[in-house]
Amino acid sequence: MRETSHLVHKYLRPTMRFPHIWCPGCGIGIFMHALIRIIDRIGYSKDDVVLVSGIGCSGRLPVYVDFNTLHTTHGRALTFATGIKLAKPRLKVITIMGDGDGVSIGGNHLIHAARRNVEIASFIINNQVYGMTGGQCSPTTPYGARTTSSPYGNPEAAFDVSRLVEAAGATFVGRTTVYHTTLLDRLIEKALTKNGFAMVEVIAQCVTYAGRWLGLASPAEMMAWQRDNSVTVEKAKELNETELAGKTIIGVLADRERPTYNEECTKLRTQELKV
Amino acid sequence: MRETSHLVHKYLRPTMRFPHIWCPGCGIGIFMHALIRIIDRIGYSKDDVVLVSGIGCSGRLPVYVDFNTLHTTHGRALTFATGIKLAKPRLKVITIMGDGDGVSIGGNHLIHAARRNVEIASFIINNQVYGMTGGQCSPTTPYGARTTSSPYGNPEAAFDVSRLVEAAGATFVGRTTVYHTTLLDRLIEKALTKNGFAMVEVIAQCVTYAGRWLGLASPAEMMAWQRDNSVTVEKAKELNETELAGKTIIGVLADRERPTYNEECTKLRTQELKV
Amino acid sequence: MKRVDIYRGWCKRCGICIAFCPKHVLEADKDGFPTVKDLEQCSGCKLCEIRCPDFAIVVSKDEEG
Amino acid sequence: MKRVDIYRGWCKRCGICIAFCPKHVLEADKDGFPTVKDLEQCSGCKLCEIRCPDFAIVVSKDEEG
Amino acid sequence: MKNARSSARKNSRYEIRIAGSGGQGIVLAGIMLAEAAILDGRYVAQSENYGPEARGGNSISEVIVSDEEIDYPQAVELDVLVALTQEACVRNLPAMKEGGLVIVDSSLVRWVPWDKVARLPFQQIAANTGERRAINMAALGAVASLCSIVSSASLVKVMAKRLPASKVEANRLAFNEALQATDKLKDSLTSLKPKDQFEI
Amino acid sequence: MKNARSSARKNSRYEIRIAGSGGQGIVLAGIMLAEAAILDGRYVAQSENYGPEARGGNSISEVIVSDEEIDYPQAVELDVLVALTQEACVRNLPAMKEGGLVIVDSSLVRWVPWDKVARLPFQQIAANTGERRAINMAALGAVASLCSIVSSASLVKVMAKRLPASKVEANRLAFNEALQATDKLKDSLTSLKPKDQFEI
Amino acid sequence: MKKDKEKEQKQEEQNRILLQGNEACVRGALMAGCRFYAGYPITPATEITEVMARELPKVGGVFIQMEDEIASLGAVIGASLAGAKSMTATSGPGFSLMQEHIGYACMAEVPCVVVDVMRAGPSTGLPTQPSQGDVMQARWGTHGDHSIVVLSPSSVYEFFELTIQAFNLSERYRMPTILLADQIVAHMREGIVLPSKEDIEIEDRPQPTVPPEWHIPYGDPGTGVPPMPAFGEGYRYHVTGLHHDLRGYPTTRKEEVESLMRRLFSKISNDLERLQWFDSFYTEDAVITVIAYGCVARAGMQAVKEARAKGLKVGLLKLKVLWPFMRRTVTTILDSSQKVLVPEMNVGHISREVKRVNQGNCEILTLNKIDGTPITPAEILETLEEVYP
Amino acid sequence: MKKDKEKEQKQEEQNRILLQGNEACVRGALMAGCRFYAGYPITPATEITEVMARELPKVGGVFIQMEDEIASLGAVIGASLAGAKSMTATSGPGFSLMQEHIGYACMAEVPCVVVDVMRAGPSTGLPTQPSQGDVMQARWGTHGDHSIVVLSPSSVYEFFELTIQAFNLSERYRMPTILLADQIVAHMREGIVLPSKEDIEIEDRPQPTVPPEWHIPYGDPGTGVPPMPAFGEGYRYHVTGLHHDLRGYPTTRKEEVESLMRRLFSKISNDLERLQWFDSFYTEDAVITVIAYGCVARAGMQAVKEARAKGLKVGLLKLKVLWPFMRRTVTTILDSSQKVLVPEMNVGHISREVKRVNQGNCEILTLNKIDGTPITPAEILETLEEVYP
Ligand SMILES: Cc1ncc(C[n+]2csc(CCOP(=O)(O)OP(=O)(O)O)c2C)c(N)n1
Ligand SMILES: Cc1ncc(C[n+]2csc(CCOP(=O)(O)OP(=O)(O)O)c2C)c(N)n1
Ligand code: SF4
Ligand code: SF4
Ligand code: SF4
Ligand code: SF4
Ligand code: SF4
Ligand code: SF4
Ligand SMILES: [Mg+2]
Ligand SMILES: [Mg+2]
Repeated sequence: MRETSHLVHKYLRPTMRFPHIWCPGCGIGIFMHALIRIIDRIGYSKDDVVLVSGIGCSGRLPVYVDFNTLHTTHGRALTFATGIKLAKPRLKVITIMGDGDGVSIGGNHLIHAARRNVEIASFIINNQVYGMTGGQCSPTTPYGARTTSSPYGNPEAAFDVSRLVEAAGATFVGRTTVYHTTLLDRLIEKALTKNGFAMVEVIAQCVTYAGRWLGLASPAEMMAWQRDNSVTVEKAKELNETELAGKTIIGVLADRERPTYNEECTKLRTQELKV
Repeated sequence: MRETSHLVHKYLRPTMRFPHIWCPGCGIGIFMHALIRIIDRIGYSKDDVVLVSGIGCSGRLPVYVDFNTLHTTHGRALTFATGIKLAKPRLKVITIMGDGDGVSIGGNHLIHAARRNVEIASFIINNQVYGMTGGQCSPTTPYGARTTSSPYGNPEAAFDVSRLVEAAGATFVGRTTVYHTTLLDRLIEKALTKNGFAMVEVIAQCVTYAGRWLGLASPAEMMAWQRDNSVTVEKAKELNETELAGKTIIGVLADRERPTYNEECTKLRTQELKV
Repeated sequence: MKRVDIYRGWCKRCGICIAFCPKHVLEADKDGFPTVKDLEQCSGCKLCEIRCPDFAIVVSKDEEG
Repeated sequence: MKRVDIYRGWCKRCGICIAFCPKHVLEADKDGFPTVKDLEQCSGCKLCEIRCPDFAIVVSKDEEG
Repeated sequence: MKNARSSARKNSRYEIRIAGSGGQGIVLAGIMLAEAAILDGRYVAQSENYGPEARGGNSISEVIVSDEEIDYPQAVELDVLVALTQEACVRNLPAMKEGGLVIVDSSLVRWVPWDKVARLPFQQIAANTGERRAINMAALGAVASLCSIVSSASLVKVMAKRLPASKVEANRLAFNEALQATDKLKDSLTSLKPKDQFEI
Repeated sequence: MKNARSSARKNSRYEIRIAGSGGQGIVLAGIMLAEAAILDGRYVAQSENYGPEARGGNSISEVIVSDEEIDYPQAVELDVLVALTQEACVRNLPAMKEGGLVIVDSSLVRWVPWDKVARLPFQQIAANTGERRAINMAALGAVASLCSIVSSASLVKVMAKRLPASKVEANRLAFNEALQATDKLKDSLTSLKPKDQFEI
Repeated sequence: MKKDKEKEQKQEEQNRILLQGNEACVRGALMAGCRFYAGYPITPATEITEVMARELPKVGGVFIQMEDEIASLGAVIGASLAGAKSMTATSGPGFSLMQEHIGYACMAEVPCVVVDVMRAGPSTGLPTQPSQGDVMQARWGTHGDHSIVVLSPSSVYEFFELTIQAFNLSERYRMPTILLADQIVAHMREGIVLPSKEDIEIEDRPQPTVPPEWHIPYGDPGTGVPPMPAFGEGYRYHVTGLHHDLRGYPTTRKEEVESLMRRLFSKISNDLERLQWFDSFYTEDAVITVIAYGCVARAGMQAVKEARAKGLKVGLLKLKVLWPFMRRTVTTILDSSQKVLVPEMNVGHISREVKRVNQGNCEILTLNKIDGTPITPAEILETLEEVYP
Repeated sequence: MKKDKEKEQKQEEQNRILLQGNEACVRGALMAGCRFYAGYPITPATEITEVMARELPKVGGVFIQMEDEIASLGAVIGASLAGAKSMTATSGPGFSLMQEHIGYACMAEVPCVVVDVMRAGPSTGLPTQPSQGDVMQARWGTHGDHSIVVLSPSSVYEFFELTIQAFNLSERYRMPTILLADQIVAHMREGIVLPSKEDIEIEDRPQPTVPPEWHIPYGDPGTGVPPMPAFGEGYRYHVTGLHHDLRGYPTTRKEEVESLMRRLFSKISNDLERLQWFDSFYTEDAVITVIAYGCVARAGMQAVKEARAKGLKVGLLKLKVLWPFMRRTVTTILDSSQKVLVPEMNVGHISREVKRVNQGNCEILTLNKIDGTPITPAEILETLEEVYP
């Protein structure tokens, strides 16, 4: 058989078993493909890239790719990433977290990493459900949705993750779906090259568990839903509240500058040491 | 000697040792006085009030007052409070947290409680420092401030706690200083009577540790600083960015309605039980 | 006629009441405790009472007065 | 001339590539695997490749073609 | 060792494992088998196993049935293996008891290196009922026919309880079809010699 | 019990505790005493204790000085207690060794139910230097005079190192004043009878 | 008579239902009066959370999924203080996170039940594989000294039964009770007959018999367990994780600290006799006794029966209470058996205790497995045959 | 010659400085090569955080105060993977929160040092009072089976010295090493002489000797400890808390799981001989030996000297390594002494171990105190006199 994607073959670990562990049509794979594509485009050396994940379906991503890869504990990826980046600032540190992982149990680390401005490119794969443990509510599950832990409907409101992280002080915040491939690529690239803490919320389909409350069966239907229920930041400005109801705003949501933690550390060491 | 404050005597525990544990001029006492005043004004029965705190100087508040009082672990007051309110909805549940307590180690519980909208009136005594453990940085310590854990200046930016909690979905958010007595009273009253999760950020002086970076020695100087560096939300609207730089905006920052978690629970139990 | 009572057993001599009395009714004695210097001036605004971190000062109408 | 290669060993028959090909180049075979129905129409936009969660589809210029 | 294992069996203890891939209804089939055995007044212990690759990976459900209380609740040596994928078959053969019976779907499982094998077209039987997912019930039909541990009456009862009303009929059909098809070759089965295999 | 405690002492071991309230510089005084003893070539162990009420509450600093390595690093029976508040005095008397010496500030501590007491006006001495907070150094002056465990030369050295340059002078003054004032009544002290107390 | 019995048996059989261990746990909890559950999903305990979400609202209880395990146990303790019997369930990683709050509940004397369904560790380990690796952690996982009760079921029915007992003990002693199940017991299904509510004894926390002014929140009424009024019932008191005096106010006074600690320990140490829960089989004349718990006890049972069939005089002691360690019960066995075999799916936790209480008369053998697979009857039998004198 | 020695001694005296235990710990860490510290303040460990904040930037290291203890240990592990020797310090409540990550570091084999300055527990307890209540927790606090090294200093100098050794051991074995200090040792100041850097032996984690393609991240090079290249040095590999194969990839295969677990345990169990760190005094002819550690060993020393002065043949064994339990060393004492007295500021942690390894020849006595006050020489002496045969 003729070789398929030359690009991914350069980055996937041939020692791993493929196809990967994710369900047919799972959005995580689409994100992974994009991440590899952009890393290749930017041209990082594989040796300089560290991929850190928590626990969840999305947490299984790093094992497949030939970087320095770290599968940590549930919710804590950013804490490990912080240590790595501070101990060896030349590394390009990337975190991959699920919505339960990064925003439920790991929510505190997320807002503090944003505040602290450690230069980490962090991606939250928001499939609005706990995939790995079998489809329970996450903090991004829509109100009223029936899941395995909300059999009568989810009584809780969902976080607007991007808004929260923006309010916590992140220097870059973006949101996209895996359907929006151009935006996905653009946001990944911006996050990776941002000098500061960057977070991209990637809305991705969990076909096995999250399709239920949408009444959608197939991966393609879920992606069509992503397409039909998103509006870009630019477009959103032209729409009124009723038109925006139920829509997800995608695009660059914040992009600003301030010194990173590493830069501050250098300052401490050099200029300001004379107490 | 003639009796002094009749009001506090009604609420303080005569079995406790007074004066209380806090340093001379500490802002926590001013807040405590106000809290008692408003509880009395609203007219709650002492039996129905539950005061829950974490660990910190502010965490020592509940022991002095004659309610159902609970001194929990560092950072977790809101989790205990959630259990109490859900198990016995008729109780008026109030949490008192420090800025380290409520926003550093406890930051996740704070944003999730806000999202979940459990009807708790929560007060964060923001003295911008870890008082109890001897003056280390907290997530609200100003950038550059020298503390016992940032001897060369704090390399981290401070949270805007109120903004964060607002972004997390709280139905009521207010900020005041202990200097602004009328606003303090008003916000406490609004928080206590809010049907939903309410958070008030109370800026209070830690005279022992936080005075240092302000170069302020006395409690009165610190309170004067509070007076001179705050602007009300209303006034802030009239000011431009330069005029607002370094100022703390005080007042009601968010006030909106949505069903509380208890109300949702009742719904689950009654209407929607037929799966 | 107002009364301003200071409960020395609880007062920690922080000086807040003195500093922010709008009518300058209070002053520190030689040990640093607040004392009433000029009761006449007192408006009964209770700011001293409200701002005292130690519940050590009470403003009231003097019942007997 | 374009080439669209589908690597069956990795393909999980999710149908995404088929659903979103703007030119309707792909269709499912009887086992559910995507196959190229109408290569002529292919614009080489690579959307199928990009959206495949399993890296199972590759669009390329046929070197020999 | 082999000795110890073999002796570790009670007479009335009967172990059956259903193995296949996620989505084939393996777990449900095991549960229904167990519930039916309970209706028949037997003791049961059922467990399943899906490894970390829950999704589309290998799935196992095993049922132990006995007339006495069950001591060890996990399978030790299988009396019966029902295999619905080739991989499931090969992976689980080592757990078989000598002389045990392997039941496979004739189109999904081609290679069965075992002595005593029943090959039945469950997939096809299910497809014929219009309910392609009834493959698990078809497999239970074969079990009901070949294994004495559970009555088909009880299985039918359980089906009515466990399945969505709209699907009961098709599933029962698949079950019955498979049961009858299997009944037909029951006799040939008992006379099987090592290495014999039969197919319908 | 009492026996055991008493015997638990080495000959060269000397225990001194400085007690007062937060803000009186108790801890610093203990540290400086310990450092001075080190300069004198002695072994030291210093520890402090402030309970949960760090702020304004009771504060204790204790120093054990010995010519040999120190086994148990906490005070067992105090040779000397320096008390700078009434409460500190009363609370710590039970820890005294029989025949030990209590040094108090004559204006802050009125009631000293002990045999051998030196009362000195540390507060006043400090105030006279213009540095009211030098009360702790004044107390060290008395210690230097009355206890053989540390040389005043070393204490002066440590002062220069530990205190902010601007404050060294005033503190040294307070130290010297107290030292001299105490020296004056040294002799009367050694001849003290039980229940005798002296004051300057 | 015979007919009656037959009828009864028939009745029983009709009531026999197939339940998963985790489901049985929920049934037990509800029957014990559990009305509050806060949890966070984790394999292999997730079904407890899911079934609670479904069942609690039906009985007027409250289910909440919290943001993590720390929050879950915090909420459980809060709900218990408000008067609700409360519970959470987790597995190793979550159990590690709960340690601080387990200590808090011990110190503040708040009844609650914590289920840890053990999977193979350490760390994330093997999420779907069984283990008994958390036995020592259940006893010693939180900082500082405390006593605690830990139960471990070996069957679906026992999971049901011991959940009820866990609630009873936590209410009786005012302390957290820990249920250590293993993945096998939690995930397997067995046909069991649930007793009716009337046949079950339910204990509730002691209540004050005096009016609020007279109530001393942390006084010792003689049993070591102070009455515990719920928040909001007029008995206003202070609860803290600091050492406290009889009123609950923080203290550092040595005497008060000591008397608090003494009382806390006395609750269990005075009641050890009542906490000897076990089943024993063929132990009277056993030359070797197998001491086991959880799913391993099931393998032990089968192995022992087969060994007996072969003429070996061996027996089984199945422990239901792991902590406090059943010294008395085990000592009896150590006295009567020549050897004791302790098979465990860990590096040897309970066997350490057996060795500790052994006076040197008995030979203690261990059989340990930490590869994520269960110990089989064959493995135990083989060992028994090998070491049989 | 004599003059030289005098001069040396003089020199030494001049170098003697007064250091607090917590400060000495920081000095030790820096000398051992620690270049990353992440922590969260807590009494009585806060000074370690504060002094690190002051000292680390001076040597080009990184200090960060994290949002909590979980994050602190997470960052420490991350930094260690990036190649920095890393450490955190906490006390009981924070130590409880760190348990999940301690297990992670064991499983992923990441060197790091965790200091727990013990205060009286359980729960918030007595934040400023000493205790030894976390000894068992340090061994068993995380879920699942693992081995771990725990050291405990009894003086300011030992705190310095054992911190260096903690780094050495953590690097040597690629596992977290825990330093259990008590509040007394942490807070007291003693005059100590710090050795010069040249006199200290520093160990670093083994490095691969083969090029990246040939490096097997979790292979056993014979020592049980695979070489550990830092992230970013060309050796790209996968790190996980799941059970993993030789490459670090997740596995559930029984054989791979077992061989991983075996290797993890072998690191310590094969090196037990080297981990017998103790000081013994007068033990040769002792009728009773006191076995103690931490500040209690200091009381023990004084008591033993006084007892000797009274003619009692008693001795002291001071343990510096608490885990792995020094079975060999203790057994020697159990063989030679008639009685052993284990005084501890807890309900009896190490005494359990002593009892476990005792073959019944020796009488084991305990002296326990959990009221927040230290055990005094008088109390030990009294007991010695009472039980002296
Ligand atoms: C401390 C801890 N708690 C719980 C779990 C169980 N757990 C594993 S993944 C997961 C949630 C997964 O959801 P998400 O983070 O959204 O990732 P997804 O699987 O959806 O990609 C949970 C709760 C765990 N591993 N550790
Ligand atoms: C788990 C845990 N970590 C750390 C501590 C130590 N600690 C007690 S209070 C405190 C911070 C206090 O600061 P803040 O919350 O701002 O309260 P304040 O004292 O300023 O009122 C800390 C770190 C603790 N008790 N528990
Ligand atoms: S369960 Fe959901 S998130 Fe997980 S692999 Fe399957 S589709 Fe993806
Ligand atoms: S340390 Fe600060 S916050 Fe604490 S009591 Fe003193 S002034 Fe108040
Ligand atoms: S009541 Fe007002 S005017 Fe009177 S003393 Fe107090 S602050 Fe001054
Ligand atoms: S404010 Fe209160 S404590 Fe402060 S000086 Fe006035 S009366 Fe005293
Ligand atoms: S490259 Fe574009 S046009 Fe061609 S098959 Fe793929 S999606 Fe269709
Ligand atoms: S998108 Fe990929 S996995 Fe899905 S059907 Fe197409 S080629 Fe197969
Ligand atoms: Mg998710
Ligand atoms: Mg604070």
